[in-house]
Amino acid sequence: MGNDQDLSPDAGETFEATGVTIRLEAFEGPLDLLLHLIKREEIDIWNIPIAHITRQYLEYIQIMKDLNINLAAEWLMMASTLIYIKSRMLVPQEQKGESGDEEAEDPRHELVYQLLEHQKFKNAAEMLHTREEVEGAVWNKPPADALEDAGEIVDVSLFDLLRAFHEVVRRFEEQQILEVNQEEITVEQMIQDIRKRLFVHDAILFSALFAESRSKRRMIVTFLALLELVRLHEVRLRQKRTFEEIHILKTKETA
Amino acid sequence: MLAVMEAIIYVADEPVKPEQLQEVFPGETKESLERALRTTAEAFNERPGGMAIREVAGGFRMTTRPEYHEQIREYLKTRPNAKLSMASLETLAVVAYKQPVTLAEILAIRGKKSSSALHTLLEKNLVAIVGRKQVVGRPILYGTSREFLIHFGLNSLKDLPTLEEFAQLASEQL
Amino acid sequence: MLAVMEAIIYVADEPVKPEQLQEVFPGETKESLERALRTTAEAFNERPGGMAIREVAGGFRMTTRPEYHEQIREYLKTRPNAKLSMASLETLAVVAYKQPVTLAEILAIRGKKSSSALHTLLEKNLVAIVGRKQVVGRPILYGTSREFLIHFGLNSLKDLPTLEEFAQLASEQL
Repeated sequence: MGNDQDLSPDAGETFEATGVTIRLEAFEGPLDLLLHLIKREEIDIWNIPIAHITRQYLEYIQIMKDLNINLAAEWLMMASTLIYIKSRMLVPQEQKGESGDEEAEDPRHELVYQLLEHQKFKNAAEMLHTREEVEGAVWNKPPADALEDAGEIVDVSLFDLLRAFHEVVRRFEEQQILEVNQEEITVEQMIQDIRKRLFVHDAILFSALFAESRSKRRMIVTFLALLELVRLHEVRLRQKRTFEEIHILKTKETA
Repeated sequence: MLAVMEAIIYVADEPVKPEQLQEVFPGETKESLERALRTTAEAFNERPGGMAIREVAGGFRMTTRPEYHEQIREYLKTRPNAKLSMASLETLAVVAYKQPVTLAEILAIRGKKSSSALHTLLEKNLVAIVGRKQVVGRPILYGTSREFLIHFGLNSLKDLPTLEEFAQLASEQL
Repeated sequence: MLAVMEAIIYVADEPVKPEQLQEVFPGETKESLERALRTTAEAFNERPGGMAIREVAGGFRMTTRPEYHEQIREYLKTRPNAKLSMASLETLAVVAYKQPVTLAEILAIRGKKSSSALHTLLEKNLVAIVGRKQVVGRPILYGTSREFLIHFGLNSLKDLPTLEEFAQLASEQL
């Protein structure tokens, strides 16, 4: 199974614990592991032996931990879901039905629904994969040199636009840091620098501004520049609560 | 007119739609152009040549016939294109069937973070930003693009098998 | 073999020479390949289609027939032209996210001259003049046009995806 972030070492290792052998494979997410366990043991999805499955699931997680493989939060969330379902299953039937006469819902129901849903999309993904293989077997002629470039419609997506803006801002920031690194900066230059940044960003973090100051002199210059901008009503400082981050914001006049 | 259409389908680097031909053939309706395009394709595909005209993403497009795949690859000396990973394909399947859909909704269905897979799909232009959901936080809605149809050789989203078919398959598998 | 040759001539971006096909058809001589190429061309050119295979610069190449050039030119004019240049796209992004904005401000953010890119965007109607800034010299202020919103399928500028949302998508990639 191909995946973006490989969780496991070489697939194919096996381990034994409490009499069960699990082939150690990379599972993309907890649902994939559960589906694998259910299929391998030919478990009836409508009657999952939850204690058994939970034990195997926790063992897998333990091994991943032993191998120092970082598991994403969803793995631990699924573990607690399984443990929760297991505990609910232990509550005697009579107690469950007490409040109403309708049949109490099986605590496993939600999970079963999720597993079926997941399997459904895995099947759809397989179908797309097959189609991709087939389409990969046809070729197009190389694009012709455009005869004319007079077209008025452009072929750019919103994502392209956002990515371009991200690139511009990233370059701008690199440039600012380069300029700011000249330690002999004056208060006037620093004022200009803060103005420029506030033009690109709607707010700057106070801490971020000071983090760039390597010398005490720079810190003082930064501080004086900020005071001057506040005096000119070009910026205002905002802190939601004591000890929280201070934001430097543009005032209406400069916006 | 058929020979001209064939030539246009040949030079176009994307599927040719009937409405795009209205400036080339003034006075023709969209319907008559579509009929003519279809006749062109049928006539072209009757002969046992190396290419075919196919209907993809609502237009007509010329490609090589799949059976000559190996020899063409040998001639062009290319390696097989990088195929999408399973994570990307699963994410794409969710987008295709649940569109318009938010990142949080994809996460709920897949049971795992999907932002990097989605990022890949956006970069490959298979998925596009299609709007914002009118709920708190106004999250971005994603949908499949025209490129998606072309990449998977679909004429429209209706050509996809229904989700019910996969649901049935899933209950048989489990 | 003729259908394969036809397909290869179609995908090749330069005239196909017999000797280039020896790896595709091992065991064939240069002479027999040349004969086969010529037969492929003759068979292809017999039918009254929109394209022809011609012998050019010692190789075989597929082209449209010259009699359809006017219509093809007409068609190519209507299709979306190639992507915006990086300079135009970046300039458009700055205008979109920072409007209303002056040329000098665009220069300050991009760190590059942007006047010709801005000119292109004005021509393509994606950017419009929205006023003058009330400072010395009263420089022109630019903003995005209604066509911009239509092109990107946006209801309003508030629907533009934000940098934070971009970071969220990219964040999972370690």
